[in-house]
Amino acid sequence: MKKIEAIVRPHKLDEVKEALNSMGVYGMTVTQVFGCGKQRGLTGVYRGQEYSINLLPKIKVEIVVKDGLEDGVIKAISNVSRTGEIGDGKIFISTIDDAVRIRTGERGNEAL
Amino acid sequence: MKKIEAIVRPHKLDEVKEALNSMGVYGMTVTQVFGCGKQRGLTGVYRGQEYSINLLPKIKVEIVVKDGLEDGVIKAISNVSRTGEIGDGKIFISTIDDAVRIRTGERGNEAL
Amino acid sequence: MKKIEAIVRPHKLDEVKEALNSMGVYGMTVTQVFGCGKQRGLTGVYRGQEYSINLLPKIKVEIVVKDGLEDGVIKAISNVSRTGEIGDGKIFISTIDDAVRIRTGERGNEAL
Amino acid sequence: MDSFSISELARGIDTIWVLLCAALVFFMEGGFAFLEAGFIRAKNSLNIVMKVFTDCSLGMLAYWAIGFAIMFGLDRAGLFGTSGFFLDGGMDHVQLRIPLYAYYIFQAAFAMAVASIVSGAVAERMKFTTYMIFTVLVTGIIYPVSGHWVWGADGWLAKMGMLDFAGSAAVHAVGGWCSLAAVIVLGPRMGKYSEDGSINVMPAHNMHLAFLGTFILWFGWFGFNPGSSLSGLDMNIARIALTTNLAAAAGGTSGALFTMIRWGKPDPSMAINGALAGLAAITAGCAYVSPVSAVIIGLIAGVLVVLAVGFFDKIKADDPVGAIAVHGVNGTWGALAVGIFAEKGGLLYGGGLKMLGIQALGVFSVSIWAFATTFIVFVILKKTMGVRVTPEEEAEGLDINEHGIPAYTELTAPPIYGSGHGHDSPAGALSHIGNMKI
Amino acid sequence: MDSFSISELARGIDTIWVLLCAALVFFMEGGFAFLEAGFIRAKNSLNIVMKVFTDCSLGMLAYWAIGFAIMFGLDRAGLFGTSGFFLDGGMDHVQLRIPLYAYYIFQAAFAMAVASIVSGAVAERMKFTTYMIFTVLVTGIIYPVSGHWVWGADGWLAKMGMLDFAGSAAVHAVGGWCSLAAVIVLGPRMGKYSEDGSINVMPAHNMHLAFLGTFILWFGWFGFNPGSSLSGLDMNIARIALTTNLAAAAGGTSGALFTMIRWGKPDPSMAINGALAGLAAITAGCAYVSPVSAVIIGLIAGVLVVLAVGFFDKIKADDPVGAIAVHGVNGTWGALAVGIFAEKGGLLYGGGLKMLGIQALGVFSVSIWAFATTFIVFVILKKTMGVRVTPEEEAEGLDINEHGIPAYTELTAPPIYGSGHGHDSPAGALSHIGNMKI
Amino acid sequence: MDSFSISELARGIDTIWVLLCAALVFFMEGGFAFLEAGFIRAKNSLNIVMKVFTDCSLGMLAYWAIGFAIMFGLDRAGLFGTSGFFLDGGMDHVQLRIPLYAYYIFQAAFAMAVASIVSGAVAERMKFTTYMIFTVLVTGIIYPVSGHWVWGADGWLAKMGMLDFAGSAAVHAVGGWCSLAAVIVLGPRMGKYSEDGSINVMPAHNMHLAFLGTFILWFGWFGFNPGSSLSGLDMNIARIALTTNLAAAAGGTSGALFTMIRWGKPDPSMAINGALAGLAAITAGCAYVSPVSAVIIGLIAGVLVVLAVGFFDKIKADDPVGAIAVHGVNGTWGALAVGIFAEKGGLLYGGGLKMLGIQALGVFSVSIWAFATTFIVFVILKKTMGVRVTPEEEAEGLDINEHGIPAYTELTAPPIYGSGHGHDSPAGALSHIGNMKI
Ligand SMILES: Nc1ncnc2c1ncn2[C@@H]1O[C@H](COP(=O)(O)OP(=O)(O)O)[C@@H](O)[C@H]1O
Ligand SMILES: Nc1ncnc2c1ncn2[C@@H]1O[C@H](COP(=O)(O)OP(=O)(O)O)[C@@H](O)[C@H]1O
Ligand SMILES: Nc1ncnc2c1ncn2[C@@H]1O[C@H](COP(=O)(O)OP(=O)(O)O)[C@@H](O)[C@H]1O
Repeated sequence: MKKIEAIVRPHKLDEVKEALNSMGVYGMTVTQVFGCGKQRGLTGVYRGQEYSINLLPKIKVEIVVKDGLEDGVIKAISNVSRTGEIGDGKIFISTIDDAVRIRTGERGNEAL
Repeated sequence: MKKIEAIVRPHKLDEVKEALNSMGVYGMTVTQVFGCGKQRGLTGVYRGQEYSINLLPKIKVEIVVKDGLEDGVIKAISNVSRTGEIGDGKIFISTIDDAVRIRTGERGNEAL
Repeated sequence: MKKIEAIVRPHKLDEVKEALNSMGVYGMTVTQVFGCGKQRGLTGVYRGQEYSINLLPKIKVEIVVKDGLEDGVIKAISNVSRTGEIGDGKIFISTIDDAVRIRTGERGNEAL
Repeated sequence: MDSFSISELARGIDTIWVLLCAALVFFMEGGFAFLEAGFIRAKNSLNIVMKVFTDCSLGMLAYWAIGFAIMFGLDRAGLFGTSGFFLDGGMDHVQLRIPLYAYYIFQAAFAMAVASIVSGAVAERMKFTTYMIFTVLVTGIIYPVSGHWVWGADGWLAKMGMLDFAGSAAVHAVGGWCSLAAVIVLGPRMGKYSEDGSINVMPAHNMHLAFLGTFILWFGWFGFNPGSSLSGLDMNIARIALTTNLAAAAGGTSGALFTMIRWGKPDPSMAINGALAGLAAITAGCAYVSPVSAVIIGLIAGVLVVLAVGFFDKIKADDPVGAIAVHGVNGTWGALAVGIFAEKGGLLYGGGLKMLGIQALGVFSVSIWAFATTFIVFVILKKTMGVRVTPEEEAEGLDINEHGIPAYTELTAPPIYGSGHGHDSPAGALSHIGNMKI
Repeated sequence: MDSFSISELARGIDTIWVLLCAALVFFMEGGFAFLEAGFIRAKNSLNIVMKVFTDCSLGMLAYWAIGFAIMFGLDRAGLFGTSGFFLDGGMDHVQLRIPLYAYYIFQAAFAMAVASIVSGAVAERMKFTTYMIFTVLVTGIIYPVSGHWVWGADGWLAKMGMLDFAGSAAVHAVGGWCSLAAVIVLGPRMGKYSEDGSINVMPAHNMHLAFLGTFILWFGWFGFNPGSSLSGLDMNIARIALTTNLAAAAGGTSGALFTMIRWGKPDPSMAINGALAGLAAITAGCAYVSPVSAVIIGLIAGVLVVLAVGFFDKIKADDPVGAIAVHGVNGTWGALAVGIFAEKGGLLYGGGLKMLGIQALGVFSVSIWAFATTFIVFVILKKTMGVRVTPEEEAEGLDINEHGIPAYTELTAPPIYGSGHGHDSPAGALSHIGNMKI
Repeated sequence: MDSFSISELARGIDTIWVLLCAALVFFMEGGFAFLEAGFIRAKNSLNIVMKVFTDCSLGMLAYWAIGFAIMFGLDRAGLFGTSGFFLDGGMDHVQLRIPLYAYYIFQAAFAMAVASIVSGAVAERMKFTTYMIFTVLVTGIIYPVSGHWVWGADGWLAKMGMLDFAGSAAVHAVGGWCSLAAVIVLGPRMGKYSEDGSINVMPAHNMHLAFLGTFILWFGWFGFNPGSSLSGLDMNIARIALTTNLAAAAGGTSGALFTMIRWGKPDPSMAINGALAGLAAITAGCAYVSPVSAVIIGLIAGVLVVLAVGFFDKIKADDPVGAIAVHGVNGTWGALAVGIFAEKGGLLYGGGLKMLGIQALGVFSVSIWAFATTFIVFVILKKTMGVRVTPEEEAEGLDINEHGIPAYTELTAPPIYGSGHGHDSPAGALSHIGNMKI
């Protein structure tokens, strides 16, 4: 099994979700995170002092799929999340050893 | 070392924690997440418009344990988290290469 | 590629970030989490009842780097995060199979 | 320009005074709403504000349709009024300098307050539709009947000489003991008491909301007590404003200090309850006692409320906001305190036990009435439409289930608090806090 | 001590009454700010409070410099006033018992209210600098001109006998129809309407803020309507306070019940809008109708507002807070209701259609004026400085872009709500909620 | 019905006026609490509300026990009062139409305000128990002594003819300069100033709370200034209400515009401070200056406050809410402004420098007194019980350490703001915002 962790712009969440649903992927876990990368943040002025918001709000979407499905998921997420501007986000892929569905106790691919 | 990531119902957090403590596992990291899976969300009406809350609040509990302990942890979490209704959650297991205790610099199993 | 997950005290975030930047690492993702470990929480009294805050606020910093860079990152984080008191945090290292930069579609080390 | 008679001017002074005080007392509904919302968990906090809002809307209509008539209409046997439904005549026996409509508005705000006191005690578990029924009953019948006894023309307690200037008994004790009955029938919130008998802490989700409610309530009490003079020409209003504020200040001070002495830290939620307890307690006697007595009454109220919160928790009468302790216990204390501290007739002023006896009889009678009727009503409602949401709804929160939307849709609410079994924390844990770094 | 004449006393009574009512009406600005901020998304909620604050600051100055003169100055052809700029003389024709300055303060709070009504409708997308210009225009010219027609010495509608006691037409309808024009020129918020025509829900980010605004507004209405008597010696103020409150209570009740019947749950946002609709509707007739009529007017308002919110959403006039439905529709309804329910001259009291006709002409005229001038102003502003922030700024939020700081810097705001395409949820989904455990 | 004499009516009018204004001024405590809580970080925001609440409770008792007597009791050498402790007689020399108790309540709210001004400046680091001592001292002695000079019977500044109608000097300058002394002894918050001298931004955690406080404060000022007439028969109250509001509006406008011109965006926190600065500045002169002068005073105040905030930050006097800039600087400016703009005796009205000199001497004297006594008190408290929490407590937050509970237990508070070293952000960074997508 593979875990796909995609870090995307917050307002892209709906589109990501719909893209995944439309390819039959329903299970996912979403976390609010803050990120920096090439995109260095923005500068504000508050009470006369400049300050930088250098950690920008992002959304992390985690999807665990059975081996082989990861490329489709990556493509789907990339397509809807791309604006071409810095800050579009990253996707990381890693290996999951096992999965459990708590409700039934099923394990492995059955549990997804 | 193994990382166990359990995604459970928010109100099960206390029980999960106690179950782990009672088997001697104290170290854990908890994150508030939103999830969807088989459980498709609920529908509300606001100002006359239907809307769906399709990402439901969940709790992610991450526990890193030394190899071999994972099955006990999985069983403990599953037991207390199961209600039998859709939405009970998932557990994902993956491999951790190394761990560091920042306070002392210990590494590997010592660090857990 | 390696993923470094560091769980540190909230008020250390700035220093961690600066330490990483000063070694040329800019990409990172930050999550607010709650943790317990050796540090068992604190006890308060509210309306005459004792209660324990046993999940303390922590910050999780995730950094994906190309193989070989992980030790530098670990050292940098450890140095600034260490106070010597219980609760300084942990660092977990795991393997990432692949990475994608959404903006350009680059993969692997190019994407970091 | 027109020319006016002296009595027209007097009427004008009294009317603007009562209307502006009515505005202040009305605003207290916002105070109840936010005090209660702040004290409970986020997932039920919109529901409680909607309940208080129902007191203002549906409750005001019920008091207009029937409550006011039962309270101030022509007396039947000292027990209830019988005329003036829908404010449609039948109030000629009420001798007032101000217009009847102004009197109604001022009184309506008191009726809503009684309902809103109860709303806090039943928070986090009572069904909204059932609450609507209860609001109609409490503003339309339960409060007006005992209110008639104390304040109605020829009410039996009024005739005995009971003194309850702005309603420690008629409003606060009634609201507080209604709350106790309701809480007993409803049962505690899921998870509040463990099977082993230990009490779990469910901390206030937003103390700023709770303090907002408190400041609004205190502000509104400038209308509640002084406005009950019904006249801006009664120079006693200055004393009333003074004793009211001193008792509140004293209650807030003793609530904070008592928790500080007892548990090491001044508990903001008890400082709040202390000030409100002082206010509830001085409400009967504000027009009759000296400033020093007001301070004493308030200081005692601030300690009483802390003890009472602990007591009701111990007997598992789960009251998330302390309504029983604040309004029930201290409304009762305030009614009795008149018998002790009243400059005319009080025990300490050589009046012997007579007045204290009447006060005790009075507050006892209205409290029993409030408790008993609410108990019966709740039992009937429980057997018919049900008083409590389902366990699933309670776990998920009343807001999303009863109104389709939570209070906060964007601000996250994670459960950072453990179940807080007080008993398994070592007593000395507090002393470690200084060493901890988060 | 000094001695006073009867007329000095009368003057004093009226002056303190009007000043205290002015304070209440001023406080309504806080009500607008928090009602609107609560109803919209967190990322734009500071911007809207700043806009309301601009109404209070810049708007008050504009009304002082020109608005008050145009509204109450010496009449030119029944259309506008021409004297009294900067409150510097020229107001001798205004015959008042209270000092002119007190009159100004009371009136200024009304002018700000009109601007603040509009601020809600244009929320989440209108540029701050352009809004500053608009505030000056609406408080300085647009509102004062039509206000002159209704309330000015020799205003043409005043001379025809139009009755609009505290401004259902002059304030609320004007504010509401200005809002519609503004919204049409601005266009809807990004993402509010999908390409397939479906309406997406953007839920209130903080209902406690919205209720706080509501309680403040209702409280402030104790000044808005009764204070419009300009005299504490006019005993009609008691009736005005009564009808005002009953209409609010009735509107809140019917708004809640109507949504409960229609969609299964009482919608707190509609209970709020219902009460405010009742208030907007009774504002014209509060001094002229009976309590029962006030309840009927309010009950209708509470239903009307729910229907109107749906209607304006359907025609894609995106109004995040329901300003058009509350103030436009119900201000209009309230002005017409006088023609139906007024005890002197109303249709139901044998007055025939004459008064109703005048009322209709009046509210129609001021509404057209408000709509047309705002439309033109917005078109011009759009062509010149722009009325709308860039799409990027809208996506990120106006707070950070226009003010450099968000409303909440530490409380997180994740997007837990999906885009909520109402159409793809099975109709029966609601019935499943009872089974769910989160 | 009773019949009344003219003087009884006059007394009634004045009494209800003062009591209702006292209610408004009391409510300002809620304003201070939320303004300050909103401006600081969440982890310390409950502590500051508790401190303001302590001003209302313990502070009110201290002013009752000793403060009022020292301020208004029988004069000793023009320096302080000596009679009337516990409001127990000894006030016959005070010639008032209103009851003494009403006068006390009104004055008590002013004393609390002084303490609450200081609470903001010392936020996020001062120990709660030490603050309790300080509150007693400032409401019981420090403020009353200088208050006696300005307003006491035979106070030395009063006898010289100093004009300070509602307390720009006696209340605001005193509170502001007490704050500066306190801040100097306390030192800045951990992390506010970097070792390299750069200033780090600690943004307001909840701007809605801050605006709520602001609207309440502005609302309360309708009581603060007009109520200081102590009579509803003094027709100058209309002018007072007008000048007060115009100055607030002008200050809010210039604060917003000045930041917009200087840094590209109108800063809401400075718009707030600007309006409050306008209010603090007009408080001395509200009864003596023309509306146009009030606007000028306010416009200047709104700019002054922005400059002053920058100045105090530069000298590392860390004042999280701008109390020194608002109350100290603009209270001083307001007292001086009387000497310039007073219609009788002001520099611009041909009065020469005499009045300006007296005003300068007056505000200078009370400011020195306030600064010096607070400095000494803080140094003694520092040496004895300590004025500051431990670094660990400061890092974790005062709420959890001093009260055992945070303000928000369910709404999370992540540190999304970096340390914001102003100096390492390229100056042009602002221009990029338009291109960014989050
Ligand atoms: N090396 C990394 N490790 C962890 N997270 C990263 C890393 N690089 C980027 N991210 C995450 O991805 C987000 C987008 O990265 P960014 O560099 O702004 O995008 P882009 O590569 O398209 O310019 C960041 O805000 C951060 O959350
Ligand atoms: N494939 C997946 N990848 C990541 N998270 C998942 C996946 N499937 C489920 N989840 C998480 O688990 C939670 C419970 O899943 P759900 O399907 O509702 O439970 P069940 O399988 O018991 O019916 C979801 O809300 C989501 O957070
Ligand atoms: N085994 C573990 N699995 C996951 N997270 C852990 C584990 N152990 C510790 N943590 C995380 O690290 C944080 C610090 O751990 P703690 O034991 O308090 O530190 P230390 O080891 O320095 O005493 C915890 O709050 C928790 O978030």
